[in-house]
Parts: sequence; C-alpha cells; structure tokens
Amino acid sequence: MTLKKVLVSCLGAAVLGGIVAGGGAVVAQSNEQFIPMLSYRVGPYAAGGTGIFGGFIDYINLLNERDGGINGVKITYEECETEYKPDRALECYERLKNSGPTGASMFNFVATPPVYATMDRTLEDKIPVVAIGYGPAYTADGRVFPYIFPLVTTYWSQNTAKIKFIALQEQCLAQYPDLEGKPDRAAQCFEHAKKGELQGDGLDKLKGKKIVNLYHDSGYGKETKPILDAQAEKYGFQVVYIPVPHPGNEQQSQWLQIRREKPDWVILRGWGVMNPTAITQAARIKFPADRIVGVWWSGAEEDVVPAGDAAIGFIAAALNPAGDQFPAIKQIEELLYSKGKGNMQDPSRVGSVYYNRGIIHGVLNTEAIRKAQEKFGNKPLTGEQVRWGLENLEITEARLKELGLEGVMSPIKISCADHEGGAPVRFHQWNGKQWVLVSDWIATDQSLVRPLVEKEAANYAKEKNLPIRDCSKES
Amino acid sequence: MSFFFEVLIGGLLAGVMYSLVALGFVLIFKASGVLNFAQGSMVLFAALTFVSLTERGINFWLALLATLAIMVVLAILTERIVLRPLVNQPAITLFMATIGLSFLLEGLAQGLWGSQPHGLNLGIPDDVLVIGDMFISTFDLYAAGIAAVLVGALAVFFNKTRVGRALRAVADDHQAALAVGIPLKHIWAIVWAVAGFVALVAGLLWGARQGVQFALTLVALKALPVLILGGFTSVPGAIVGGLIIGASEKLAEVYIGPYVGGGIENWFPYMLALMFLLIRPEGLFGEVHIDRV
Amino acid sequence: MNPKRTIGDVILEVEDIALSFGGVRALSHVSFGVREHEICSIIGPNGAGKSSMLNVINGVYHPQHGHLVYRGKRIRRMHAHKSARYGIARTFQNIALFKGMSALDNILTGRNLMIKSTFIEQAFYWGRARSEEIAHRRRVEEIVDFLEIESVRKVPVGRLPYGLQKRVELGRALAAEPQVLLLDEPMAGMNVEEKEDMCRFILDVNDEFGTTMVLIEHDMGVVMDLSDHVVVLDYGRKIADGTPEEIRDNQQVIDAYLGVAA
Amino acid sequence: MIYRECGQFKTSYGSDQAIFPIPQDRWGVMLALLIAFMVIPAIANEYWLGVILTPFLILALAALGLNILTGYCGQLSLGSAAFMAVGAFAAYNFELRLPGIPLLLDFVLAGLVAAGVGIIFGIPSLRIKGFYLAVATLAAQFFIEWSLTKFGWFSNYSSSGVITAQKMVILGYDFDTPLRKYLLVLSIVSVLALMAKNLVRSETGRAWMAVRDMDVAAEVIGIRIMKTKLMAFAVSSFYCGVAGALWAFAYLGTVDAQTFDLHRSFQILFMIIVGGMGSILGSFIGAAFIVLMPIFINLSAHALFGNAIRPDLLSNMELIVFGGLIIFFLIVEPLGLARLWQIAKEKLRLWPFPH
Repeated sequence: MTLKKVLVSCLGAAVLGGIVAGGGAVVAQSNEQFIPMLSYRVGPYAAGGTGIFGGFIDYINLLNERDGGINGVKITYEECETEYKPDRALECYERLKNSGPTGASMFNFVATPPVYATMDRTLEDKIPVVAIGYGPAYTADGRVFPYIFPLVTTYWSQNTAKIKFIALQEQCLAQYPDLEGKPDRAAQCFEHAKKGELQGDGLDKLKGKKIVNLYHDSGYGKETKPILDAQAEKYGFQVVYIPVPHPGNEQQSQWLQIRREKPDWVILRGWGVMNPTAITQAARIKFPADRIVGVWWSGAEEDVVPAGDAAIGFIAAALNPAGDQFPAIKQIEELLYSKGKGNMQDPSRVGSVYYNRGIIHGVLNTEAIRKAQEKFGNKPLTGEQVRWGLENLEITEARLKELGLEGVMSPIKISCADHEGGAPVRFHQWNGKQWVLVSDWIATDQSLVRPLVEKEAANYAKEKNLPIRDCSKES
Repeated sequence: MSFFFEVLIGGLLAGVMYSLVALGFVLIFKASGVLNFAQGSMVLFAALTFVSLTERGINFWLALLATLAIMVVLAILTERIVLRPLVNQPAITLFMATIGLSFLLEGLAQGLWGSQPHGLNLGIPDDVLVIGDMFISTFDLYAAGIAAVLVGALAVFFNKTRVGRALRAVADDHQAALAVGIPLKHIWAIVWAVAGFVALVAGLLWGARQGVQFALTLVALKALPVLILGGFTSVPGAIVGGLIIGASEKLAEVYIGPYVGGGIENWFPYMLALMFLLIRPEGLFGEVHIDRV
Repeated sequence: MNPKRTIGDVILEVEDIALSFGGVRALSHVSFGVREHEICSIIGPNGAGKSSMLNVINGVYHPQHGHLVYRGKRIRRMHAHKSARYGIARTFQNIALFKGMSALDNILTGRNLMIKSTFIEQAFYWGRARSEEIAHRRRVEEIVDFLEIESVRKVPVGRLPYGLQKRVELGRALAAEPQVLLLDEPMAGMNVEEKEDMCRFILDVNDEFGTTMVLIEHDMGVVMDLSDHVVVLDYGRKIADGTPEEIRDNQQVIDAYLGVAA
Repeated sequence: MIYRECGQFKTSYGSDQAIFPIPQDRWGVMLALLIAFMVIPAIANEYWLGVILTPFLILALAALGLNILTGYCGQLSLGSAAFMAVGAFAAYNFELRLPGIPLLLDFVLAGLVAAGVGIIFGIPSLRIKGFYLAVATLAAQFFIEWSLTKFGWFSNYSSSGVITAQKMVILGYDFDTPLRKYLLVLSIVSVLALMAKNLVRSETGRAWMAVRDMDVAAEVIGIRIMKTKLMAFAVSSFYCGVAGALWAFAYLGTVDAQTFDLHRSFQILFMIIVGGMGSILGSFIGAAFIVLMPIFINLSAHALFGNAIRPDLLSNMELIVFGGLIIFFLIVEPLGLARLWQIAKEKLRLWPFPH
C-alpha cells in the first residue's frame, strides 16, 4: 500500500506541477517569431492533421534552414495536440497565446469549431485566426471580423466554382456528346477548354438538371445549403439534399435514394470515412464516379485510396494540386528529409494533397509576417502587427515563382473588407494512382457569395453588438 | 416493388456486417459478463496490423497468420495484465478496464502503423449482380457467406470442443466453473483470442468496404443495437438481431427518412431496439431472469 | 399479559391462492387466516412454497388465482409498495439489505413512508426536511438500541457479519412501525446464542407493539416455542393448520417431514 | 494525530446529522471553498481560470448529474451529453425568445427543460436494466443530437446549426472576463453540489440508493420505484442541463449539437467511474483526472522528450499513457479515486497507531 500511495501522490503532484509550468511558460528569446501548431495527430481526423501540419512545419523549417527565418527572424513553433476537440483546442490556444517573445503570431486550427469558439477572444487577445479553406464563410467580411481570415476560398465560394465546373462539363458534353460515358471525359473536356474550343460557360445548360447534395449531417455538412439554393434559383437546376449520419460508414440507403432520384450530378460534401464509403456505394448502383464532385475534404489521397478501383474517375475540388515537383518541395526533400529532419512519419506522403495544403498554410502565414515586417520592421511582431500583414497580404504570380511554388495556389489579395481573397478553385480527378488536374483555375462567383456573407456578418454584428469597421479609413 | 426488395436485401446484407462486429461483443460478454468497450479498437488494431504487414510486402496468408498471432499475444497480455488482477471485481470495474484498454490500443495501433487510411483489397469481387432491375453487391454476398461460415465455426467450437464446453460452463457460473476445476484464466485468454480473431475478420471485411482507418473503431456503434435486440449472450441473437436492424434501418431511412429530413439511421435502430426491449426486456434470445427473493 | 398481546380477530386472510412459474406450481389453492397480534408460523420442507406465500402476501409475486383479505378489505392484486402502506413489513430469507448504505441509513429507509417534506426542502435541508430528519433519527436510534447494534450503526452493511445483517434487516422492518411483520427465516444460519437473541427480539416486538407476525422457520423448537398458530405447506398445498400442539401430532405433517410417499 | 474522531462527542442528533459530521471534514470543505473563491482568483492567470478550471467545474457538474443517476440510483446512462445539449439550446432559446429574462432563471429553466426530456427518456428504465438500459439511453443521445441539427428552430435557423450564447449579465453586472465567468460557474456549481449532498443524505437519496442496491426490497418497504427512478433521471438531467448551458455560456461561447456528442457522454461516464460511483467528491476527482490528465501528459511529454521523438509518436503516447493509467488505478483501487481518498482518511484516523 505504501508504494501505491507514493505513486498516487507523486502523480498528483506531477499533474499540478506540470500544469503550473505549462500555464506560465513564457520563454523569452530575442529574435524569434512564434507560431503555435494546434495539431491533431490521433483520432479520426489524424490523416488530415498529420499531412497538413507536416507540410506546414516542414515549410517553416525550410525557411529557417535555408534563409535563417524571415528576414533574419527565426520562426519557432510548438505543437499542442488537440485531438480535433474544440475544448482541447481552446486549452492549447490559451496555453500558447503568450508564448514566444511577442506572443503567438496567429492561430491555425484546421478545424471549424475552435474558430467559432475564438471569434470573440481574438478581439481581446489581438491575435488573428487564420482558417485556410474552412471556417464559417461569413467571417470573410473583415469589417465585422477584423481578426479572422478564412483565406483563399470559403465553402460558399468553393461551391460556386463547383457549379461552374459542372456547367463546363455540361457545355463540353453538349458540344461533344460522344464523350458521354468515356473514362477520360473530364480530361478531354479540359483539353478542349485549354484550346478555347468550348463555346460558353455552360451555365445555361444547368437548367432542369438535377444535382444531389450528399452531405455529412452536421453543421459542416449543412453549411452550403444557402449558397446552393441561391445558385439553384439563379440557374434553374434542382438540388436534392440527402444527409448521411455521422460517421458515414454505412450509406446503402442514401445511394438507393440517389438511384431512385437519378440525378445528373452528385456533390459529395463528405468527411473522413464518409468519402470512400460514398465512392464504393456509388459503384454499387453503377453511378459514374466522374459525375461525383467532392468538396476539398473529399479530395485527398486518403479519401480515395481506401475505396480502391471504385474511386477511379472521382472528381474533387482542389485547394491545391498534389505533387512534389515544385522547387520548394524539392528543397524540403533535400534540406530536411535527406538529413532526417522532415516532419512526416511517412516521407512518401510529401507532395500529397494534404501535405501541399500544409505548404500553403506555411506560405500564407509566413508571407503575412513578411508583409507585416515591411511596415513594422524586421523583428519579432505581435499578433496585432501580423494581423495588419494578413490584411494587406498580396501574393502575386511572380512571388509564387520566387517561392518555388508556382501552381500550388493561385495569386491572392486580401483587403480590409475581404478577408478571403475569393481565390479561384481547380478540380482534379483520381486516376487510381494520383490526382490529375482536370480544370484550370475556375473563378468563384462573388456576386452571389458576397451579399450572403455581408448579410450574415451584419446579422452577427447586430446580435453581438459589434461595430462595423469603415474600411476606407484603414491603412 | 422491386425497389422495396432491393432496399430489403441490401439492408439484410448490411445487417450481416453489423452482426460480425456484434459477435465479438457477445463472445466476451458470454465468458466474462463484460461489455468490452475496446472491441472497436480491437477491430482497428487487427485490421491496421494486417494491412500494414501486407503493404510491407508480406504474403496475404502469412500476414493473416501473423496478425492472428499478434491478436493472441494481445489476448494473453490482456488477461495477464488487465483481467487477472481484476478477477472477482464487479462487472463495472472490468468495463472500466476495457475503456482504458481501448485508449491503449488506439494509441498503440496508430503509433505503430501511422494514422493514414489504407486501401484493402481482399480479392473479393466487388461487382453488381443484376436481377431483374435489382442491384445486389457480390461483395456483400461474399461477406454474408464468410459471416455464416464464422458463425458455424463458432457454433462447432462452442458445442463440440472441450474448450467450448468449458467456456459455456464459465458463462453460466464463474464460481461453479472454478469449483469443478475449469481454469478460468486460460478460458478468458482463449475467449479474448477468439474475440480478437472475430475482430480481425470484421476489420478485414469492413476495411475492404471503407478503408482501414481510425473510423473502424466506430463500427462498434452499429453493433450495439444489434446486441440489445439479440441479447448480449446469444450468438444466433447477434445474427438475427443484425438482420432485423439492418433491414429495418434501411427501410426506415428510405421510406420514412425523407418525411422528417433524413439522416435518421443513427437513432432509428436504437429506438427500434428500445421499443423492442419494452416488450421483451431480455432481448430476442437473452435468458429470462426471474428475480428470486 | 400485555393487553396489546391479546389475540384478536382475523386480520389477514389468504384465500385460494394459486401461483405458478411457467409450468411449475408453487402454490395450489392455499387458504388460511392470521389473527391480530398472533405469531403465525409457516413451516414445511424445502420447496414447499413458504417464501412464495410471503411474496404473495406483500405483493412481490402476483398469484394467478385467489385473493387476500386484509382488515376486511378484499385485495385481488397486491402491489409491493401498497403492502407497505397497509402496514405490512418484511424481512427476506437471503438478506435484502441495501449493501452500499450504513446500518443507520438502512433502518432510516424503513421510515420513508412517514417523510412529509418535499425533495425541494430536502435539497436545501431546510424546514420540515431538517426537523423530520432529526425526529426520525431519534426513533431509529431507539431501534438501534433495542437491537443492540449501536457500535456498527455507521458501518456499510455489506461489511457486517451475517448475524448483524439479519438484525439490521429486522430493524429496517421495525422502523416502519408495521402492523403485520413477515419474517422469512430470521434465524437461518445463526448459532444458538444468536438465535436466542433473535427470539427475544421477536417476542419483545410482539409483546411491546402487538405486531402481528408471520414467520417462516425451520427450527422446530423455535417454531413450537414462539408460535400461537402454525400453517404447514407441502408441495404448494396446505396440509395442516392449527396450534403448535395440534401440528405436533398431525400424521400428515410427520409424513411430509419424514418423506413418506404420499 | 490531526484527523481524529475520538474526543468529539455529538450532543444531539442534529449535529450528528450535519452535512459533514467530522469537524475536520467541515473545515476541509470550508478551506477548499475559501481557496476556490478567494485564493485562486488572486493567484491564477487567465489560462488557468478560462480553460482549465472553468471547464473542469462544468464537467464536474455534469459528472455530478450522472453520478446521481448512475452512482446513487444505479441507472447506467450514456446520454448525459445529450441532456447537456438540451440545456445549452434551451438556455439559448429562452434568452432569444424572452429577452431580458434573468440569467439565473434562464439557467434554471434550461435545467428544467432538460429534466423534462430526461424524464421522457427515463421511462424505459422502469422495464430494463443495466447495460440494456445504457444502450437504450444511446437512443436519447442520437435522437437529441439529430433533432437539434435537423430542426432549424432550435438554432434560430443558423446555416451551420451553431448557436452563439448571449452575454451573461446579472443585474447589470457583466460576466465577461475569465475571472468573472469562473466565479459565476464556481458559485453555481458549489450551490448545486451542496444541494446534491443534501439530497443524497436525506430521504430522496436513501430511496435512490435503496433502488440501486436492491429494488425489490425497496419496493417492499414502500418506495415507489417509478417515482424514484424518474426523479433521479429528472434531477440528473437538470444538473447536466445546467452544465450544458454553462458550457455554452461561460466556456465555449458557441456550440452546436455535435459539441455534445457521444464522445462527451463517454467522457462524463469515465469521470464518475474513475472518480468513484456514488460519491459527490468522486465526481470532482474524476473530472479533474479526465480533464487534466491528458493536458498534463501532453505537457510533460513535450517537456521530457520535446523534439527528441516524433510528434506522431508523442500524441499516441498520450493515449497509451492515459489508457494505462486508467488500468493502473483500477488495479490499485477498483472502486475509484474517491475510495482511495476514503481509505487514506481512514488510515489517517488511526495514524500513527494502526492497531
């Protein structure tokens, strides 16, 4: 019993001690810019977490290794495991927000619930939250949400591009009806489009079409309903909503419903295991995989590999293309992986979709710091200063080329009012071995998205009694 | 009408897949009266081990054997380290221990083999059988066949072998079994090993459908209403319960779902099982228990 | 003799009770009466249906046939919690104490029907809740004193030895201040000394409060000493009913006990 | 020689019936409250208050609720998170639809709504027991989660089903900082814990335990099983409902139905089984273990190994250590941490003369 008692009391003391230490840990180091990494490497979302944070961290280490940081300011980071749970994420947020000489530069949760949970806190803490390709779409209105940056493309914007992509396919099929049912239809259409042979954007061809929106039955899944409804009304197509209960590892009845509905297209708004299950089920009702268009949480290797051959032909939105041919990624392999300093447990995943999205995280976050340094000087910056950098971030084609990442993302420009950038979206198709691009960058339809964003943001501001910034007065 | 039958047959076949997972629960509950919370993690662990071995170029059968061996070792370790010190503790304590075990296994599986999903091709043809205008998946038919063989084998194991008979004795009464000299500890290790084998089969079949990934642990949720319906202690109950749950949840989602906004598959089986329990509290094949005072 | 002890009219009658489980007959058409203030013993070999009879009387089992008459009121179907409200208390053959609670709390539960305060008052431990709690505690302490279990009052009953558990169970039944007390083998498994104590408690209760007792007991000596009236069951049928003396000489009873083929 | 019962004589049943009959216990609780109300606010930073202590207290409240149902009344439930969800959404809707409703009344009403729902889902407990009942309560979990996602009215038709809790204002005083929120939560949790303690030591609690330990005997002494069980469901759901409302209002600020998923229900169940079934203190110890232990392991793993081992491995080691600790504690003391504490106290009573 004595041994037990000693053990128990030791554990208790250790818990307390550990937390005291963690709560107050502020490491004072001079010339360092701190980026917290709220990663999730266990649990059902781990595939995304390891890939995205792996790429993110590798990119930062590349900057440190190759350039000695950003303009001489070394970038440091600390990981905190969130298990994709909002309360753990919040704990990590509070734990790390004051770390480093100037506090956290920004937070990337790579999960929507913590973005909601920190919306108010960011105002007080003056630390921006960066949400690349996720998060509530209406936070794109920077007048109401000065500290939240749903960069690149929100779900709503992405959806408008998706409908445009579908329209292009319809246009192509209208012109070249013999492509119908061909396995290389999307690729052929891409060729025709590149040659400028398509006569029109095909949006008029959407009239009377039927699109099923197969969605994960959760807040995330439901989120695109308003924008889909708006587009359906504008273009005259019909949307049928079919929910898949969490986790989505059984979808027989949903696909039987789809079989009965006989839609022209299926939009897959999936998550994790829901994606491969949907793809295998589609094959069982002989629904063509190349008429399913996934969201970009359906469009990574991890989503299609488990479905096997059934996934060949499946199309998904791409925030970024896959591939390790980009010079910067080559450098990562040279400078980090060859010396065993890479972050990925499985180096073959370098260049995968999630990994490259991590690279984009690295680029956008560090470029924002670089931009802020232009104004505030080459020294460690506070979250508030980084916020300015984010708001004035502009990444041009030329800059991407300099970074060795041409084609990984499209150029983007953020402003005070627009925290998203409304960047265009590409689409890629799974050929059984890799993702192949089947479209050029397709612009999003901000004429539809922006009014919705502003409406919802205004509602939020009203409910919360928040001021709306006047962007003409911002510098 | 043929659509109705297609839904029905699809549901029954899905039900077999649920039964497979439920079987693992039944085995352990029968022998030790514990609802094994770690069953889902065992499914993940087995499947992930197998697929990782094959991906390292190991022959299918060799990998299967190796995985089985690992599951047996795991069972023995579980018995030694977790169950043996807790013998004669109330069921709730053992249940707690399985909670700890599930965390442990999840960490171990992902720590050893990584967390990215894997594809798994068992070589079972995944075609569509067209009967009239009904589509039936050949994969599901094969899976049903495998499940049937497994249940048959378990029935033989329970009824014809010495270990099986001892196991049934243990299930009836721990103390009495001990008294007649049945080595309880060995029996537990064997049962956990068999449950590990069932987890492996379930993991392979489910893994072939949806990929081998963390979400495999969640298939356990599909098995629980099957357990209530069939009774925690009955092997045939797990099969019949699975068939009923599978068929009725598909029919409900297709025919009732659209009227209430869909997505009812998560709670419908539980509600169904609940309704059923109110009529027959001990489940379909569970033993009737008379309170004696 | 104490006036409370004067045996009165029939207070409880069982009439034509038949009970079976599945196909197994536990009781077939049993009738007898218990008079106020008396000590009535039910005896019979194992499996004769004695415990089942008690279970019918206080509504744990529901017979397929027959009824009870309690204080002139015909009751077709008794419910367990209703029987408590009629003033019928009970101890069990295989001690049915609340194992996780202390002896004191176990006995206190016996007074649950007399609690008037609402659960809101109890949540605040305020008003009637507090005064009642103290009043009932006082009454329970008297029972504790009477049963001589002061030293173990705060011990969880699961940890008490068998004999003490039996006493606590009796205490719980007494706490309800019952008019009829059903005792199912109160002395089973006790040594002679413990048995004597228990007999004394039973007689004292009967003497002091005039509680009517229905008792199941195997120890013939005890039965013959205590009882005013004995009912004999065998294979679910009543085979004799009378004073201890009458039973002692009844040939059928002797046969049943000696196992002579019927 | 400090923790001692001898020499203390109770002169009335009233004092022996007091909530903490041993003065040292009474002082201990007083001291704990003093520290919680006075010392911690003075020394703790926002990190401690905001994301460690506040969620710990709220989850302890939920665990207390479940402990009433499962630990005291013996009805195993896996639906506690669903009742938290009911509380959170109810509190939000009362604030939304009855503007100006006093905050505390709002929380009480939210708890009552949860209690009502709890009673409905408690009805099956009259027929079914044990694991069967536990799995049946999963029906409540999934059904409630589904309803709150499916019917837009509950979330005021927000497109993602997320609700944003209103500001917490009592008599013009704005509970907006972590410290104030902590104090509000602490007050509510203290009052409710005190009420729970009162309930379990009076008639209601004895009836719960009687039903838990042996329902047939309980019925025979006149306890109405139905009323007792449904009361336990109601009180338990009330506590969970208030905890849910606090989770939304005082902690996360924004929640959706998935915030209160099955995982959360299991977490709460783990708290009471690790902490101790049928123990108010156990609910708090268990909540501390389940909430703080992963954070502690995370911290110490990083402190010990830092960049020396793979981050993937580190995260998985957290799971392994956590699972291992649960098993370890079970083997050391199968009846939970509260029992360990009790044994320690009993030893202390006899110390230094154990015989």
